[in-house]
Amino acid sequence: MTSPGVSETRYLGTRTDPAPLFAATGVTVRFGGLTALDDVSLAALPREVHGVIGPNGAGKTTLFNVCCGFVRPDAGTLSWRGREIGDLRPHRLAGMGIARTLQGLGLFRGLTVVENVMVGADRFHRSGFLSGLFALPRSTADERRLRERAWHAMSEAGVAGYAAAYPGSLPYPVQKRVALARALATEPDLLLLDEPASGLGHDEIEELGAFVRGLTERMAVILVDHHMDLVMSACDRITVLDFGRVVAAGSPGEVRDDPAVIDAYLGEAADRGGEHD
Amino acid sequence: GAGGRPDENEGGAAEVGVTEDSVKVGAHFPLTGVAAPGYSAIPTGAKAYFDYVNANGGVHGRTIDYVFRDDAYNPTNTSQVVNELVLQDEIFAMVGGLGTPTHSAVLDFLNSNGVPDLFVSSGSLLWDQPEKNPMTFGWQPDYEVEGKIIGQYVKQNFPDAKVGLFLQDDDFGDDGEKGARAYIDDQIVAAERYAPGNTDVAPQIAALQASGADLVIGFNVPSYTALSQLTAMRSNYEPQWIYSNVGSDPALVGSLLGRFSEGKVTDASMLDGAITTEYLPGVDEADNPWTQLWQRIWDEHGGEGDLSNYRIYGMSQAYTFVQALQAAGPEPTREGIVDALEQVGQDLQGPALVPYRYSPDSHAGLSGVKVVQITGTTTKELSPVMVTDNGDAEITEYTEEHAPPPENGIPNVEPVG
Amino acid sequence: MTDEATLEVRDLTTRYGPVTALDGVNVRARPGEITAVLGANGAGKTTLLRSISGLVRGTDGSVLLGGRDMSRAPVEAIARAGVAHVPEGRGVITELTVEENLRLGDLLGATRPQRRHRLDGVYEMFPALAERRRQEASSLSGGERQMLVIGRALLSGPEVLLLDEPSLGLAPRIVTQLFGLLRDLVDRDGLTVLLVEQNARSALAIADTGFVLNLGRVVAADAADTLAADDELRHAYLGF
Amino acid sequence: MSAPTAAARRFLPSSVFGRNLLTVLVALVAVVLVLELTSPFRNSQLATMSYYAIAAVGLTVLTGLNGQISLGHGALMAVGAYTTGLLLENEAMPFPVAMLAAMVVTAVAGIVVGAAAARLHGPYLAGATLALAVGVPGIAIYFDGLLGGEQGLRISSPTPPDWFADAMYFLTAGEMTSARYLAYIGWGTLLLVVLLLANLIAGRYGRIWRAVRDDEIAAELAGVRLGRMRVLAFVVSAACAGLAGAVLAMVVRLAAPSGFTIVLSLALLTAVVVGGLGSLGGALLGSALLVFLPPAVTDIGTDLGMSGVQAAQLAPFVYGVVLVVVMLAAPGGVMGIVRRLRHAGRRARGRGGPSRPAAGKQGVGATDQGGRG
Amino acid sequence: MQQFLNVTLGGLSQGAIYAAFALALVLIWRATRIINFAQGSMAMFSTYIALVLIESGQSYWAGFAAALLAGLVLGALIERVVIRPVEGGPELNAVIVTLGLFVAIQALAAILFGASFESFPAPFGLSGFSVGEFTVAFTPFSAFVIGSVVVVMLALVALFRFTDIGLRMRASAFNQEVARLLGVRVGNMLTLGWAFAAVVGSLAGLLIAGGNLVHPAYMDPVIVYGFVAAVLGGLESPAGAVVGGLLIGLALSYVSGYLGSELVTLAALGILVAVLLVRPHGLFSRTTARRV
Ligand SMILES: Nc1ncnc2c1ncn2[C@@H]1O[C@H](COP(=O)(O)OP(=O)(O)OP(=O)(O)O)[C@@H](O)[C@H]1O
Ligand SMILES: Nc1ncnc2c1ncn2[C@@H]1O[C@H](COP(=O)(O)OP(=O)(O)OP(=O)(O)O)[C@@H](O)[C@H]1O
Ligand SMILES: [Mg+2]
Ligand SMILES: [Mg+2]
Repeated sequence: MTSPGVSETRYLGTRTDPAPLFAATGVTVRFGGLTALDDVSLAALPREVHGVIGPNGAGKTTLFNVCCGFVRPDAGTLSWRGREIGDLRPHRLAGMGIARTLQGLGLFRGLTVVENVMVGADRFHRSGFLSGLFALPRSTADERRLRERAWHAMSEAGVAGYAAAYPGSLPYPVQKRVALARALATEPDLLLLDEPASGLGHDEIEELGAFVRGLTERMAVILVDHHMDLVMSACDRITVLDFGRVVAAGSPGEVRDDPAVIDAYLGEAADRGGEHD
Repeated sequence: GAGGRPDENEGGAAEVGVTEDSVKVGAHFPLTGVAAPGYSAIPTGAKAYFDYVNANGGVHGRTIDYVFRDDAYNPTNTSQVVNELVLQDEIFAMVGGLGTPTHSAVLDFLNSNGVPDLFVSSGSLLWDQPEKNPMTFGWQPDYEVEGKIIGQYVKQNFPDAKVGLFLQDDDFGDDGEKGARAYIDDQIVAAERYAPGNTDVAPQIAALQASGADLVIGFNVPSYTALSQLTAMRSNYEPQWIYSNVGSDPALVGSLLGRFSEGKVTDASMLDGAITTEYLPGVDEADNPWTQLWQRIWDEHGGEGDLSNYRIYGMSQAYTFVQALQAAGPEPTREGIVDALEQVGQDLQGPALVPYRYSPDSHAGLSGVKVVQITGTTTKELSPVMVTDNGDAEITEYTEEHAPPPENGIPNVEPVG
Repeated sequence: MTDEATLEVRDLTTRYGPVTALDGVNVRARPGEITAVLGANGAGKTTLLRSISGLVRGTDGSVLLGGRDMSRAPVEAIARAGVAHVPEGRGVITELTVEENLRLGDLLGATRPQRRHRLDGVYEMFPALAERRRQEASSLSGGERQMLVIGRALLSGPEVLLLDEPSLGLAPRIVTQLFGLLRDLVDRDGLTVLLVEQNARSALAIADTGFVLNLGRVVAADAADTLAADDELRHAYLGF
Repeated sequence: MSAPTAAARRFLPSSVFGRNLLTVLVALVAVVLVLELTSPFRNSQLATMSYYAIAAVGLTVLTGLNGQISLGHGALMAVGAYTTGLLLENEAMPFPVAMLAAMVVTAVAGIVVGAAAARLHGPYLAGATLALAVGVPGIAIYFDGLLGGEQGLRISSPTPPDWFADAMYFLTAGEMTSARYLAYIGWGTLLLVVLLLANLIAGRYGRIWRAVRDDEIAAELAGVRLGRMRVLAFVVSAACAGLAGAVLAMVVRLAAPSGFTIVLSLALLTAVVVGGLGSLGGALLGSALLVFLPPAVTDIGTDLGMSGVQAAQLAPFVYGVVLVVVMLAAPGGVMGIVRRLRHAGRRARGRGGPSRPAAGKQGVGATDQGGRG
Repeated sequence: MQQFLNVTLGGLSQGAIYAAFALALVLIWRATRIINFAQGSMAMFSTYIALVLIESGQSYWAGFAAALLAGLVLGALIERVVIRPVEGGPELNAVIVTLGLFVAIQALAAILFGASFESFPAPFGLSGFSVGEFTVAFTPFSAFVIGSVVVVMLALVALFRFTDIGLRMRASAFNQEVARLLGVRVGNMLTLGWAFAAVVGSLAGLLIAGGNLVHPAYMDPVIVYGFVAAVLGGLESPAGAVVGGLLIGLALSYVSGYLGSELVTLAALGILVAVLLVRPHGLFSRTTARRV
């Protein structure tokens, strides 16, 4: 362990932690000579928003990629609901109950908004290829169900009014919400959000924060973002990465005042007062 | 007819494609694509001859309307093009459609629609099936007949030669090989095949050279004659070459290879000394009355370019068709022209050195060839004209004089019956 | 006044099909000043910058650079005239290496040693890039890419710098550092900067002047501190 | 943010199958009319068009909806054609059985090809499928004993059974020629294929295919098994190609290697793109162009007094030029124009439909995830 | 032994020709991200221009130079007139345009120059070198072919790796908008890319034609195997193109010589599939890029 103090805060913390929903333990990832993640551990508790912050290139997205099976860790394990996940493949995530948004948009340009979200709901399909081919009632009913699910997710994210539009023609914040709606349509138990606030204006970020908080009634969230206002207000706990290592972990308050974090990430207090505004 | 339908062919309507003053015939050729070089010249020859006949009064007062269409040597196109010829252009007969795979695509269609399918431009044995395909007739000597005559010639004149075969990998090569093996099976030390379209024959030539063959018989198309010569030159391989008639056209291949002298390669005629066969007088025989006739007609009615053996081939086919049409009488019918060919086909005299084998039992074309050697730009006779038939038939010498063309260049065949 | 502005936009109107993104915009940016462009999502900020650098054509109005009308000039000519545009996201050529991306920023007319020197300057500014100079840019993290684009824009020593949300995806410390650096450059070299930012507060903190776009129109233009002090404006358009 | 249910209902399908079936039935009536009213030659041209179109609609699903380029569909057609040829030898089997078998065999071939292709993108996929188009006919030459070598397999095409001829005569008083019968077989198959594909496209599979095309990573995160969906698209497309090959074999009466050259594969691709990528109607238009344009041009050339040889060269020349011009003038293909006109019409009527963004580059290079769309 | 040697040497010279063509494809791919299916037709056309000149009495080298120049002009012209509008559009549109050009140029050549075989001279000897008592199938002209290919490959490597213009060309190909913003005259770069590629293509056309027969479709097989070679090599890499070309040339020669020439096309398919299954981006591709 490179930073034992951190592990303590994590595991011997004062609160009585419920069993983690999802946990990464001792994850190490190397790209050639570069160690992007070095023995990183993190646990997402049910109904909590867990923030991951750190300087650019600290390994946050890489950590997400490990959690999603896009990157195979050189060492370390992942567990889901207390069971170790051996061979994680991205397409299995949705079925397990994990959803993720991408650090861009990742919307399907050639699909309407409702279709985009229906792809998210696709794991609930029940009819097979043949009923699709012959358009049997089974598949029609199935389509209707998917559409209804999509409709719910869209309403929740506030994009139902754009159902028939193509994403490319929508304002950027709306597109971001469509991406969110698509993730919600998989009805996840754990939602991984990679920079959901980037490019959003102040009001939208605030709205997003409230929205994310609202999600904790149903799911756990892991959130990566550089907007401190959002992270500090929305997260229950925060893990701070630097150069691929966990340098601090704890409640927002603890992390904010941690000198290591200020030094590596936040810089001089210039921009930290944001959330008090 | 069932369902209250009127019967077909009611009344004595005029024959399809025949009007008071014209007869329409058609053909398919590769005018574009890989096979176009060379072959696209054939219909221009036929057209020139038909124009000549038309300018001289036609046949039984009818001009011959000749339509040829491009199939790019692709059988699916052939099928479409022949549909067009038969159903839209409403031709009376098909004359000289070219190619084995291409023409086989339309064999059934033409026969089931009762369209005379005359003088297919291919030496395959497929065209001689009068039972199954009563309307189809071959024209040129088939490859087996040619192979037999070449085989016998080698047996007699190169009894000790180690023979290699250079074969196109289809019926052309197979039939030729079959004919040759009938005589020199024991002499053959290698049989190398090339896939048409693959222009790299170096491996085949290397294999022939390695087998020690000192005489190579090629059943290949002209471009592969040139390729085989060029490739052999690279490794200094100099066997006695024998090329089948199709691949040897000395005028074409000779001129092709000769030009390399500009890039300081060799002397003019690489093909000098190679042996081949002939059944038509070619452009090199300037004194031959037939060649003179073709030259005259080409000068008057031909388009761009010079007379070539391909054009002579087309003209000769056209000549044969005019004979058949004359034999079919003043009111030609599709049945009639087929009957006429079966009856008088064997006796037709024309540009070919040998007779046709047409009869009610045979739709096979010309019966033989003579063996010649290429010397410079012309050829030297090595054997008399030989004739035979498929299978076990003997090879015999054909002794009749080759008759010169009629004065006016137009045959005069009596109507049959 | 007019002569003083290196960059002037007059009555610029830009449409995307039926959408009017800019509607008769007038803007002026002076050398040695940072001009903040503020406004909510979809206000037309990006469109303004794209119209200036020629990526989209205004349907009406003109863009003057040092008094010269550039509104019909091709993009590359505008770039060669000294306008460096840091586009919103997407500015990295992912298939090229980091160093190749940077070299592209400085192709115009400098000598090799000069170029080497400037390159080293960028590496000093963003050490993360120096470590990855031979890596394909696609392997960079989001923030590293943003650094790369900014570094590349600064490399050739432009006269006018158009920054479209440069803080996007950057860690707070880097943003502070970047803005400090920007201030230095402007003060030292007399650079003209047009800075688009979502975070109006931090943008106004370093800007000299600013203006606010709403639905394609300029609704306010003034000195930065005046704008920051205008409560009504702040609540209506700037969200702080 | 609560959803008014009325608005929700607007997006629920009103029996896709019913709508598609109705369209196809109307088309069927049109087909009967056209076939009965046109000459045997036009019938045969239409029969030709039918097999191009069957293959093209399959290809447009693969390339347009799933984003996989194939320069090798001619090879898959060859598989169908040869299967049909072998099964129809000596009239051993009723032709619908042979067609079905051709479809199944080709679909199986599609699994193999699709599995190999699933990891390839852009030019690498193009190269592999090009090699497929060139390589597969070689099989027929290698096994010449079974497959007839260069000459190919001759196929006796089905003749109209009396009941069909009588029924059609009863309906239309038209004579049932062999060309017309083949055209019926071809168009019947085509309409069936179009109906089924339209079902697929409108449903879950069409959506997933397009999603995979647009963004593989996002699709994967949504639980889509990329490999499986890509292979499935290939199989569906191959099955169409197999049927097309079967129809071709019966219409041409031959399955020979020279009928399945690379030219065929490229022609299919051009038909699909010129018609409008991803659209079934576009594939039909493109196939029509393929069949009707060259002979028309040759005739014009002949009328202008060109020699037969030159007139023949004029056809490919004009065809090539048309391809270029269509792509320059209408990058969305013919259907792109239609869509634009319809869109403009709708806007003129003041309803303002959703606008579709211009299709972007497909699968070139890595996507820049750091950026914004 | 002699057979093996000759089959090998034959494969090498054939492979060098595929490599030359593959180099042109790689160049145009790196410069514009387009697979130019018309490359073969364009090369054929400029070869015919050389032939016309040579037939009218000019020297081989005059024809050679004219063909390269014609290629340059043709490439630039085609890019300006018909490729420009589809650049940056859907990838397939550019493919269809080049296919259209491929067909149209070939037909045009047939109309202008006739659709028959013509022989094309070679500047060097066409009979093989003698080694001891036998002659190997390696001619002075083969040496010229291989030499040219190596020179072109080195030139391309240098262009892309060391020069600014190579960098600008690649930037333009990858991202026109960004390249423009950096002051790159993207239009000129794309034109230049096509012009260069057409010169290399014409060179390939001349090398294939030398001491051989030409007709309007003579480049067709080369297009296929050249493309396969380029894909094998990874499309990005000039060295890859040369290795791919030689590999294909040799493999096909062995297959043709020892197994049967009808298997050649199948062998090409087999090799390509085998390589792509292991390396989906060709032999010389870099490690796969970061996806997320
Ligand atoms: N495939 C790869 N090859 C090489 N290096 C990589 C690869 N993927 C990531 N890296 C490197 O690993 C480090 C971590 O990247 P990551 O994307 O996880 O950072 P991040 O914390 O998300 O940063 P940001 O906040 O800027 O998005 C970076 O320095 C990046 O350059
Ligand atoms: N390519 C386009 N096609 C159609 N409309 C567009 C396009 N780009 C922008 N718009 C529209 O133009 C308006 C202005 O957009 P612009 O991107 O300039 O805003 P912005 O102020 O930069 O917003 P953001 O803060 O989200 O970056 C918006 O309504 C947007 O939807
Ligand atoms: Mg990141
Ligand atoms: Mg913007």
